[in-house]
Amino acid sequence: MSILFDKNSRVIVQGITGSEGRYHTPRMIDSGTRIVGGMTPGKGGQDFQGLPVFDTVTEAKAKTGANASCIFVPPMGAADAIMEAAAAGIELVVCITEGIPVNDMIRVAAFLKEHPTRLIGPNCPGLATPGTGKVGIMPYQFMREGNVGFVSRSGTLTYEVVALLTEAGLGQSSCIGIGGDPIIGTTFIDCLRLFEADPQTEVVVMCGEIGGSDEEDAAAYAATMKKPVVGFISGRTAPPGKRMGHAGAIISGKTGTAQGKVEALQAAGVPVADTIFEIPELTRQALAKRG
Amino acid sequence: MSILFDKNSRVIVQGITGSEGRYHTPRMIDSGTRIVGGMTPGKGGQDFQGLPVFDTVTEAKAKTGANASCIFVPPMGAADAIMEAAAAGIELVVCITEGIPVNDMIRVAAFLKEHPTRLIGPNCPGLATPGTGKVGIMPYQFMREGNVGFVSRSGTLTYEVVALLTEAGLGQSSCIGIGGDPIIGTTFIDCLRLFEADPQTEVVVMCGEIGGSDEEDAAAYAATMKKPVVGFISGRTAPPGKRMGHAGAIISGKTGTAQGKVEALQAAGVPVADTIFEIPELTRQALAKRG
Amino acid sequence: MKIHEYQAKEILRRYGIPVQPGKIATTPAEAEAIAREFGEPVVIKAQVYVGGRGKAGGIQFGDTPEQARDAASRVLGMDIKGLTVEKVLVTPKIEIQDEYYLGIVLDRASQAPVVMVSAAGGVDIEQVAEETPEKIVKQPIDVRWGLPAYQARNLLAQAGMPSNVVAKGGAILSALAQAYTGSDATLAEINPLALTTDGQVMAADGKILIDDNALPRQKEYASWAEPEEANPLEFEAKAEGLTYVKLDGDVGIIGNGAGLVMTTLDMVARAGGKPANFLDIGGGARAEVMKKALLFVARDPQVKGIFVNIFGGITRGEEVAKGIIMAQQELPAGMPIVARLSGTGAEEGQALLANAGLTWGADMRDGAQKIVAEITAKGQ
Amino acid sequence: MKIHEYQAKEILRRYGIPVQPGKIATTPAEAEAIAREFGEPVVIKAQVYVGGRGKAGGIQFGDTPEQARDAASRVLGMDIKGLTVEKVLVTPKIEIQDEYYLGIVLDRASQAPVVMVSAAGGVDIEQVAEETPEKIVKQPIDVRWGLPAYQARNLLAQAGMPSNVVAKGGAILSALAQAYTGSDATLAEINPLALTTDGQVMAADGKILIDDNALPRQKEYASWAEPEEANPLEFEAKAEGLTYVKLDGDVGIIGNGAGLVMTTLDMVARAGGKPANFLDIGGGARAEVMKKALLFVARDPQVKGIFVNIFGGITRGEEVAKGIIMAQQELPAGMPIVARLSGTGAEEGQALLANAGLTWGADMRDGAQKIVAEITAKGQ
Repeated sequence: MSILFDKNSRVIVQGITGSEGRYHTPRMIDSGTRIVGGMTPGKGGQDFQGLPVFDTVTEAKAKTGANASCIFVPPMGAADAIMEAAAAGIELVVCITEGIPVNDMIRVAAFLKEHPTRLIGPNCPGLATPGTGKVGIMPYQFMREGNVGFVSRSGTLTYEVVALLTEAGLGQSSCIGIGGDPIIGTTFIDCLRLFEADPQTEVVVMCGEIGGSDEEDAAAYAATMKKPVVGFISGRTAPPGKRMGHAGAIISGKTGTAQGKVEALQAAGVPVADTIFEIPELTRQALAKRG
Repeated sequence: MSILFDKNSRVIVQGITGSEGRYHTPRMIDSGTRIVGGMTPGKGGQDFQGLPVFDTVTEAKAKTGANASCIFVPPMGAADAIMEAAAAGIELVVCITEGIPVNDMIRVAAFLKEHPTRLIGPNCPGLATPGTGKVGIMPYQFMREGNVGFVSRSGTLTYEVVALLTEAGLGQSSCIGIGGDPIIGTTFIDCLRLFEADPQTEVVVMCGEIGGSDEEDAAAYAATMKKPVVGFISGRTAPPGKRMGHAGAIISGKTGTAQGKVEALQAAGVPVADTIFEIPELTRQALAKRG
Repeated sequence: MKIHEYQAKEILRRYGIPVQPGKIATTPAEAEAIAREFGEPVVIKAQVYVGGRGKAGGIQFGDTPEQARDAASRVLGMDIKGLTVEKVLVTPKIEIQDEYYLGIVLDRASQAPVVMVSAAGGVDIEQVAEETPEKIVKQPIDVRWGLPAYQARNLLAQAGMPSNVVAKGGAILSALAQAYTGSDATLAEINPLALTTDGQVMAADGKILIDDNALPRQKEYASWAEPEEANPLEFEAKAEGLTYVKLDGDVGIIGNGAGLVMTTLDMVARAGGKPANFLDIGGGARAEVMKKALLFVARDPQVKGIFVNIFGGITRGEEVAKGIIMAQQELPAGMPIVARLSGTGAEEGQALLANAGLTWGADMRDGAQKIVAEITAKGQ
Repeated sequence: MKIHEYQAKEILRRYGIPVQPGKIATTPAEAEAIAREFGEPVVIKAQVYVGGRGKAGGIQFGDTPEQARDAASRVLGMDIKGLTVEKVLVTPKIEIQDEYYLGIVLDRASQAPVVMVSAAGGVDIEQVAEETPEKIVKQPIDVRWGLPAYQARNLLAQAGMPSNVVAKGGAILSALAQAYTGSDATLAEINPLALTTDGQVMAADGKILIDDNALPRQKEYASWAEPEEANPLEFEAKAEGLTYVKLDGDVGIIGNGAGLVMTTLDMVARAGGKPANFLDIGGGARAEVMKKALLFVARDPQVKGIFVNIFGGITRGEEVAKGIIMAQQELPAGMPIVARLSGTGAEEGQALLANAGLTWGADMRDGAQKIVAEITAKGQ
């Protein structure tokens, strides 16, 4: 088992004919992912390396039975692409695109309240289920199948930590990069809930960073979980983020610091690694304690 | 009994300090309506003829227990006023204002799908329940309490027909002017449903006019009603409405003519008066048949 | 409110929709100069508030500036369905490979603007709608979301448009929906949406109607209003706050409330008369307004008598009567007037009319019969 | 993207929000001329990208044109939190009776813009938020509906503003929400919203931040971008597509991905070093970009050595190595560079570096320790 993505996933690539789509689609296929087609408006009827290309997601879904989508559409069209997938009834949408205007994502967030689609990202590396495949751009070669659920806000840091886990013999059930934008579809707490329910996962590693309050919210949930969670927070030496006027100060108050997040996790009984190098050991200890 | 408005209705007037509000509020009070306050932004804390005036409907509702509102706000602010009343949880909103931009009303219609408020109008004379009072601008003196439910799209035509009914000894349970705008809150079919469920009403008189397809829809429902309906359609000699381009022709097809509406009503077993002067006699016959 | 093609295209342009450049000419010489400026073959298009101008010869081509002048001289001054062409749009000619239809119109039933698209665009779109309605794809716009580009593309794809048109036309249709809302339109049409031989997709013609109720907040577009040559009285009436529609008969009709006026028309027709107009003075009208309305109706030379039918609610009978008496001094001598007053102030009004020797009807039917009889008597 | 008060007010004005007229002066003589043109007492307001200018003396009054000149000469050239005042806004003085706060800011938690209003406006609003948070009314905007005027009025009424301010301020707040969305802001603030002694309600100051991601479609506002005097490198970096933040230390840091760069900072700090900057080259960077990044970081005179930490996913190790080798020719002689490459192309990259005699780290910790050691050794 795994979360979000498994052997039944049939994936289309939105923006398959763009440079990112062209580069990453073969790599997803190599990882084992079942890519069933692509979509680029204006390129319907063409094919990309033997895959059919459609003008609309609706048509792509009807013709291929797709239930997941990976989006490489450029920033100004990406929000529209997410809504298109959701309106077409795609269950899982992974949006890799970086640089989407935040007001577009606010619209998307409201739109998704009226649609059952799960969005990962945007501005994220996507997700992978070692042994099954990946949706997105994670370097799959560093992953091994196992029982560690992994979730992180960042991209390259994810690869670092996953590589450390793999080196230490700790395989992963699923690896999720939730993305670093202010508005994202799936948060830490969502992933913790999914891992808690996943039979394959026995421990969760969660890599947060400064800003926002997702880590604090997740900590509160972690305290109630049956499975252990190991935490890491990056940005301890980063300068305090630039404040957004009075309003920014008022809305965020004192949340979002590395210190606050570490304390919230520790208070929830989550061991927090000082550097990423301690993560494998803490994970092993958590697994050992569990039984 | 009656529909929409009864002894428990507590009405506020939105736009009470404007010229229309000032003119009609005392007349509503004279009719017996329990006006509990008024609302005009910027005039909160003042009073109008002993009634408290508030800045917001929310405050007016909290302080007066209002459950109905009558709107005399000028056209450019009227849609906002309707949404304000709906958001504040007012159950019945009667909007008299004429000249609201249609795109504003489209927004209101969508907004009301998310709120349980019933809207009458806009661009309507409102409603009256003889013996209880009126909400709006109908000349109340021509009405008598009785068992005829009356519903019409137009204003002055309503007064004419109600006066004819009253003269003929046919009192009314409730009289509703639903308004002549393209987008209205309550349609003929809604009123027929309410009259069908109202114990006091024994027959319904429905005065339609050319344009739209509300009368046709209502006819289909009338065919299923237990209570008899008497119809009238004005505009038989009116020129065909100015078409709104190709799109107008495509969307409306052949609906909306007086002839089509008369035929739809007759097909549903609804007798249709040739002129308004036959309405009392047809009503009497319908009542007689009924028992 | 109607606007011309060139104005509709200006709105489309503001919303980023590809439209050929174009300029207005009111003389053949101007048309020639514009064609010279463009330096390529042009189309000369009559700007009149009426459809069917193509079939009437109101669209002509000019491959050279001289030909453009000749074409303009043929179109300018032309009569199209009773309207004289006073200005033409001069715009570079495009080579059209295929024509599509995009339209958005207010739909009462769905309480929303409805998008309609068809791959079978062009002048015969109404025939398509009638004979092969399945070729027209319709969908209401959810105003909370507008018409996102993906939804626009879905509609074009559903209508069977080719891939290139789905992509470019989707952006155009989404922008058209923004133009519709932003300009407070009740209709916005691109017909044809042209696919050119070099693969461009553009609005070759545009039609927009603007909601009269929204003109107070659409000040720029409101300033584009022009009298319609065929209906100068309607244009003037609107400016005066009256709703006036010219009809074919000889009985002038004035009432308060659209439903009542329509019923009055029906009643006059039933009494054997032919209504000359529809005039609604609205609610709460004062004597001055009534006077103005009477003088207005009398300006139609066909009018042989006037029936005033008022049910007093907010409008007061004595005000109406005063207005009639004031107007009488200025109306053509011997013009029959029958007034019927009911409701608020009816008795006072009737007394005033009786004093002034004016006819009044007991009810709407009686009034209608009286005015028809008076006109008939006068005609004999 | 930051913009100045006068630019924010220009945006507010476009959305119909009452704002005093104002003009920009860069010399005292210009300020005098503008004051003379207004013909009334004026305020001279420093235009700098930083808060707290009032307390720093950056706001001065001039009752006469001469006094305006004097005030401008005091403010122009003034240093406010490290920024030199280069231009001032000259605007007619208003008599303020009371000050309120209106703000809209992106809120991650509610995934929406949140409106905040308070009757206790003015410079001490943050103190109000801290000490008496109940005086600040907050509400997320439902983007499907925007912020209708009624809802804006409700918030102002809830915040206890007087009736006049509820009515006029409600329209202003609703317009502010439109300005927020229309300009792709992440923050839009009016503080204070001023009630003048003659009963007007207007924006006496305005602050807007524009979403960098939206600049491609906000072309006019994008053209308003100015280098921030305090951070010229950050401004330049943005133009080059790099994310650069200046810090206080001496170890230059370059990495790919914000999370990795932040972790690298942490690691350098843990190894006893002080990071000089944050620089994220993003994903898939080529040799040229890496070279540019290195030269960029080296322009900071505080930098004594540079740590490049790359985990290859889309970014390829050999490209990174090539970029470092290219840069080396142009970097100050003897500037220590430690590179750590992992993932895609790491081995090829390490080979290239070894050939060029460059130091490389086994992992992030090793690399961090090496750069700190090299800098320390060099300093001794």
